[in-house]
Amino acid sequence: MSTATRERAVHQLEFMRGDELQIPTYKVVKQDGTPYKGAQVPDLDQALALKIYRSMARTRVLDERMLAAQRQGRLSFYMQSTGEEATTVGFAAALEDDDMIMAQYREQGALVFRGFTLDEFMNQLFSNEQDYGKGRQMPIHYGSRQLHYMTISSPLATQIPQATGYAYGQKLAGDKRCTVTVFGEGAASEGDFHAALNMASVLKVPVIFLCRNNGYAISTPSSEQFAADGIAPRALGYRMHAIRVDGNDVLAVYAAMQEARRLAVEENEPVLIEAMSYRLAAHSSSDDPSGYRSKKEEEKWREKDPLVRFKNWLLKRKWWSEEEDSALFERERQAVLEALKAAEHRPAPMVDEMITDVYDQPTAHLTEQLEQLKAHIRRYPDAYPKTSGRIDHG
Amino acid sequence: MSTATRERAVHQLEFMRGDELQIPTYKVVKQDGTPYKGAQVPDLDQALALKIYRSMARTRVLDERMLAAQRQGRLSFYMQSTGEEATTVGFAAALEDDDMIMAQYREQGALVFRGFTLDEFMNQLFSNEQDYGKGRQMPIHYGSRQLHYMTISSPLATQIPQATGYAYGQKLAGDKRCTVTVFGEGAASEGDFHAALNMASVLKVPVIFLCRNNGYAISTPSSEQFAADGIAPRALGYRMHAIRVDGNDVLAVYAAMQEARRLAVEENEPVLIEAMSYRLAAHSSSDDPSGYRSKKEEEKWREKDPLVRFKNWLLKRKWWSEEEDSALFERERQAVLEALKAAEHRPAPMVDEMITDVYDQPTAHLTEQLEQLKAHIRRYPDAYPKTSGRIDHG
Amino acid sequence: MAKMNLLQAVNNALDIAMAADDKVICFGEDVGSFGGVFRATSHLQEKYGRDRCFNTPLVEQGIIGFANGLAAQGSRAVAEIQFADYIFPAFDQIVNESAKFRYRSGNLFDVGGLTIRTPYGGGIAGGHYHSQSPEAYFAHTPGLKVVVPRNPHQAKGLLLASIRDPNPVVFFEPKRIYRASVGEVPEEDYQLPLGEAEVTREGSDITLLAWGAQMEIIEKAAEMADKDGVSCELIDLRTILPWDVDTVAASVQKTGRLLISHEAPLTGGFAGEIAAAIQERCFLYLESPIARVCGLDTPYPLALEKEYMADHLKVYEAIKASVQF
Amino acid sequence: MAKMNLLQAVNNALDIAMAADDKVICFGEDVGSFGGVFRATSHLQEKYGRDRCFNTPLVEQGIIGFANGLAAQGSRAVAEIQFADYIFPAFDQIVNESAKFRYRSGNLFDVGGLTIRTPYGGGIAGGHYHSQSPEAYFAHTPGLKVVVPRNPHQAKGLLLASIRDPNPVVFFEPKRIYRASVGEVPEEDYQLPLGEAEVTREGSDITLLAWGAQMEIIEKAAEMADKDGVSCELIDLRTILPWDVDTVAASVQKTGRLLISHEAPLTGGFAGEIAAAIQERCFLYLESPIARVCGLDTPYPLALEKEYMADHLKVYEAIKASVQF
Ligand SMILES: Cc1ncc(C[n+]2csc(CCOP(=O)(O)OP(=O)(O)O)c2C)c(N)n1
Ligand SMILES: Cc1ncc(C[n+]2csc(CCOP(=O)(O)OP(=O)(O)O)c2C)c(N)n1
Ligand SMILES: [Mg+2]
Ligand SMILES: [Mg+2]
Repeated sequence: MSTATRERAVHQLEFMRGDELQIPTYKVVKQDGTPYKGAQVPDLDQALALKIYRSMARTRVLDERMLAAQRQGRLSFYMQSTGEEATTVGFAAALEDDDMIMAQYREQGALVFRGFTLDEFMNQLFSNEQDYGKGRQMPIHYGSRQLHYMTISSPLATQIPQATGYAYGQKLAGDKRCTVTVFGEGAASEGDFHAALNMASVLKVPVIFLCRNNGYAISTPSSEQFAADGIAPRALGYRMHAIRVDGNDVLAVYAAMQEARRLAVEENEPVLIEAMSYRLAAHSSSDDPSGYRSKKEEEKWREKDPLVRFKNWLLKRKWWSEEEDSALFERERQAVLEALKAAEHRPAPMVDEMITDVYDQPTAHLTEQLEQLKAHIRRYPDAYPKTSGRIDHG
Repeated sequence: MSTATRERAVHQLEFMRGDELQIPTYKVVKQDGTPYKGAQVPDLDQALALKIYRSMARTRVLDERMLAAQRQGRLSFYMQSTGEEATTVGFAAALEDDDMIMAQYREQGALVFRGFTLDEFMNQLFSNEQDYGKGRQMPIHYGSRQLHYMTISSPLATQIPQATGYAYGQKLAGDKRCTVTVFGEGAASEGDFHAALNMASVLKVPVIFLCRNNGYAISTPSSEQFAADGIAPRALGYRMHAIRVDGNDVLAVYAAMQEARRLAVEENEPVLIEAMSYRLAAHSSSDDPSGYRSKKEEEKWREKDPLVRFKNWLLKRKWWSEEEDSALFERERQAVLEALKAAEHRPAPMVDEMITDVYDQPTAHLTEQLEQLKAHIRRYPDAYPKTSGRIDHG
Repeated sequence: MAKMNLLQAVNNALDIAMAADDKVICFGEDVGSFGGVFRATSHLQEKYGRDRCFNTPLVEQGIIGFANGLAAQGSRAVAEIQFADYIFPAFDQIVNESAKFRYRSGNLFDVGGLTIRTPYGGGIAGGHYHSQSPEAYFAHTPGLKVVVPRNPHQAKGLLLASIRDPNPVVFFEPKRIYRASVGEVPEEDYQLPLGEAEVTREGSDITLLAWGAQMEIIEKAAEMADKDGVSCELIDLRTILPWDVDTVAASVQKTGRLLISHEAPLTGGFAGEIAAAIQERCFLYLESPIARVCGLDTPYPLALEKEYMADHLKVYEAIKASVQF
Repeated sequence: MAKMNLLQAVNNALDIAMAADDKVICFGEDVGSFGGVFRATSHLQEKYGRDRCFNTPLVEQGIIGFANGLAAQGSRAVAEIQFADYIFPAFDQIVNESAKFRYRSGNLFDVGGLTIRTPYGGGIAGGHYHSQSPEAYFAHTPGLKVVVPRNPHQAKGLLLASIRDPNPVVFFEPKRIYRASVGEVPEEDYQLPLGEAEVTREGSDITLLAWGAQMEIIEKAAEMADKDGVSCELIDLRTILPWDVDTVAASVQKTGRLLISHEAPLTGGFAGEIAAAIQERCFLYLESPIARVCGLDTPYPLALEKEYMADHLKVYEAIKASVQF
């Protein structure tokens, strides 16, 4: 039999609550870019360090510009990741290119790092005919088969048990690859989280659970999300390796993910990483945080800007200069604007795409629905301007 | 803002897995009935002690007889709780009579303790017209409003978040009452478990989560259910009070539940209790455990019989004698058989009960369906012998 | 009377329900101090305290599990699911638990105090996961009531009735017209009956049946048809389960034709149930096949949403096809 | 050919699928060394190892979440849900994820390798929670295929086809006849087509349509009707989604009458969809209303199960009513 207990008996009634359990936060460099005393600094060369920084910068610029575009009405919706770029770029930098990423929605930094082009971003954001997702999901639901980045889906936490399954397949295939799934501290309340972590630890699966604890789920502060000291202590309930890192310290995130990856791939040990950060922007372009938190609180975190922190480190190492920095940001802004302009006028997908991919092949029934729809559009071309112009050719 | 962390920084990469975390098992008396050295023995008088023991005995007898009746084809289905009576009776004994119990299905001991009569058991088991549940659910799905025992439902774990909600209502009403929900270590894998515990700890609800860790979920050993040291460590992930008890030691269960109740009712602190035991019988009358575990393993646990253990304690205290014991078991056997005989010939519920309680009042549509059904039964009375005889009168 | 939009009417109904009965408790993701992402629960926490209006953790199955327990205890649990698209993690708690709670216990226990509010429907550039109309999934579940209001006046009266109804109710709010639908709403406490459809316009040639935001669509189509001399009778079903077959059948016996329109995909949608029941009741009265104008049988798309939707033009064409059959 | 019961046919199909393709992986509650509570996965762990056939923790949403990920990775994930009544915790993973995976990604990713096997249906004294027939809940979900076999031969061929079909399939197994239904089954590997109904008996007066265990019931009723001189055409729908409207319509155009029978409650059941679609296609051919003989609109009862079920006598009476209309 198998009750897991290595039994130790006591005869006094004593409840425990884990208060003695203190999970510390791993940090490498201070905001001014100097390493903490005695800190274990990960080993990364200048090329990689700059690739990381440039990815963080591009993510920042992309977020700023696209929110502005949304405000101008050029875009229906957008979600910024401002403040969390160290987490989203840092974790991706520690992976092999073909490790699978199954993210939530605020992880554009990882995609940037992997080389998703600005055009690719824009095509998705504008739901045009070049969007890989064929204009079917809201902006920010990116995906790339080539970059091993699973297409984002809105229902929260569903990707977490999927990551366990995906990684199980990788293990069976002997790929020596892992799956990383990213989610918010809010999403970690879903039942799927529990299912995923428990299954991963029982089945010994090379999966890494990266929780972005950014303090809020829309308006709900984490104090109303859970009573414990964050998400990391939950791992112990599954006997899973866990670590908490400073999510604004890209070097800490990178180092933790590197070691987590080793545990996952070499030892089939799933790992939970909790990255502590802050959602500096609104939840999305539909949200206004002034209704639920103070400017002061935001300011406190703005001072912990992860880009500044990493730049300071780079500057100290003389791997980067303020001049290069200004030039980089200027270049990125230009590049984003150009890509935006090009994408926003590309036409929408053809009406025929309405029924593809429901199944591997359109069923007879769907083909019939499409034909009826086309006939209808031909009858009222003005009512369906996106498709009527290209319905009989193209 | 509110990331729950009382931040402590470290600068060396270190993963934790909770291996250092050892949750001991609280035990009061040994199998021979003598208390462990220095053990904290709960304070209970002879009357209560005997009520507990008699309830355990009745539960044992009921289980034995009803399985036999099932084997004789008198009953469609049965589930024994053999081996776990100390847990199911012990927890109930520590509660107020009007604390709410929301159990899984193997907790008949608690019902016996609260005074559910043998007739009441039998009426449910035989789905007759006196079954409170009107013959709608399978045998063992008991419920009693009077005894504050929520009607059992088969889908596992659904009652766990319901208990959180029920207890929230009690707290708001100022009842000074709590809700106890009981579930297996298998059911604790469900998403509803996670939802329930997290919500309870955030909302500060007077609910007690009692997990019966009996080693198996049907054929699945707990080693394939979770990788951790049982269920108790999960509580720490919610910052919830937890204790592990020897589920075969009724005094340990009683003492733990008493203190848990105090925490819940007086401090609005939810508590998780993990009771370690063993499912000595098959999962249900439909199951045969020889396909997945050894007789030897069963034997080892048979020696830890909770009834014997508690009887030994009672004997040592001179509160009980072997003669009284034999007489008790003999009386219980008779009583069970009499109740069984009386119940099995009671008629099934009237056909009219088919449509009551779908809503508070039958809808016109349901009334129409019932009338059609009655007309049909009148046409083919022989095909529906349970109801045809009483369809036009009674 | 006061001018309110649909959201304000919902908020007003909740306010009145909470003021009138201490046992009414509202909760869900972001419904606390923030007042919900659509602000349907604005100011309720302020007025009634954190105990009676609060944020839950982000877990729909927990929200409804909790709500079931709270209702079983005797409270009137009003749970919000942020979008109807996110109700599915709670499907087990709704379909296996809420719906069967009373029946399985022989009326010892019930969750009649439960109301689940959730914004549904498309037309807001929401794509797959902010556009679904899942009423049919619930309408196959005896024990539940399923209600959809079409405007502010209806929303207030039906929501108050739902909260007080002694049965669990899933209350779908048409989010596309949350702000767009504005109308006169009595300020006092009132209820509109559950289980009763309403004939919103009389006509003689064809019956058009819909619910929620889709009512606007069939009204527009009816106006177009009117210009062709086709007289449409309009019915708002209002309660999807248990539904008012008598009102619909009486209308179809008069007009001889029926068109049903809903946002959800055609196949397996609730229009199928209605068509099946009405062809049985009105077989000899029907002059043309019962028509269904619904969403396509695909997930809800984004860029081609306009093409996907059962709009007034599609309804209008189907009216013509029906009367010309 | 070999004589097999339906369970053995399922087991045999899984065995063949696993032998033929390393990527086929079977898992679920108790499916490992024990071989499942019905023993449908007997000996598979022995033969193919613990990696390819294993117990999961007790969490349906996790099982299907895991299965979705495994299928996305390229494996053929064959997940068992112990009873169809317990599929609802996985409803979100199935309806929001499996069904929409390919569409939402523009075919970058898909879970076509997913098959969910689950025993469904009543008549086994199972009460509410071991008797449900939830196919209609899934049939309202574009992107899924829903399959139900009626006997061992069908079970093997349809299950092999489902496992290999490049789309997610929910495969409902009629547990009432798991052992009772015995027949000749080819020993070799074969597949039966998805999406095609089968006319199992030709007739001229009325078409009877069902699926799964209900086929037996309508056959029995057809025999009774035969003695009255009523010639019934029988159709096994086999695939509920996407369903074969052409075969059904052709039959109804011939017979002029249609009766549909399923175990699930009437309201919102899939018979409604079929009736709606067929009255549209066959309006001018129908000589009587399309009849539905289904479960009552209540949760599934225990003691009065016999009264509840859509049995052969109820079907027979409905046949008479239809031909005498
Ligand atoms: C199942 C589900 N429920 C609700 C939502 C609506 N929703 C979208 S994002 C969000 C908050 C998520 O917070 P968190 O997981 O902490 O991520 P963050 O936004 O902070 O990055 C909510 C409630 C959803 N998308 N899916
Ligand atoms: C949601 C759900 N899934 C599956 C089942 C089938 N089932 C009934 S009991 C059981 C095992 C439960 O094990 P555990 O929780 O450990 O309780 P025990 O039987 O050991 O008392 C299973 C899988 C169910 N009833 N409900
Ligand atoms: Mg967050
Ligand atoms: Mg167990």
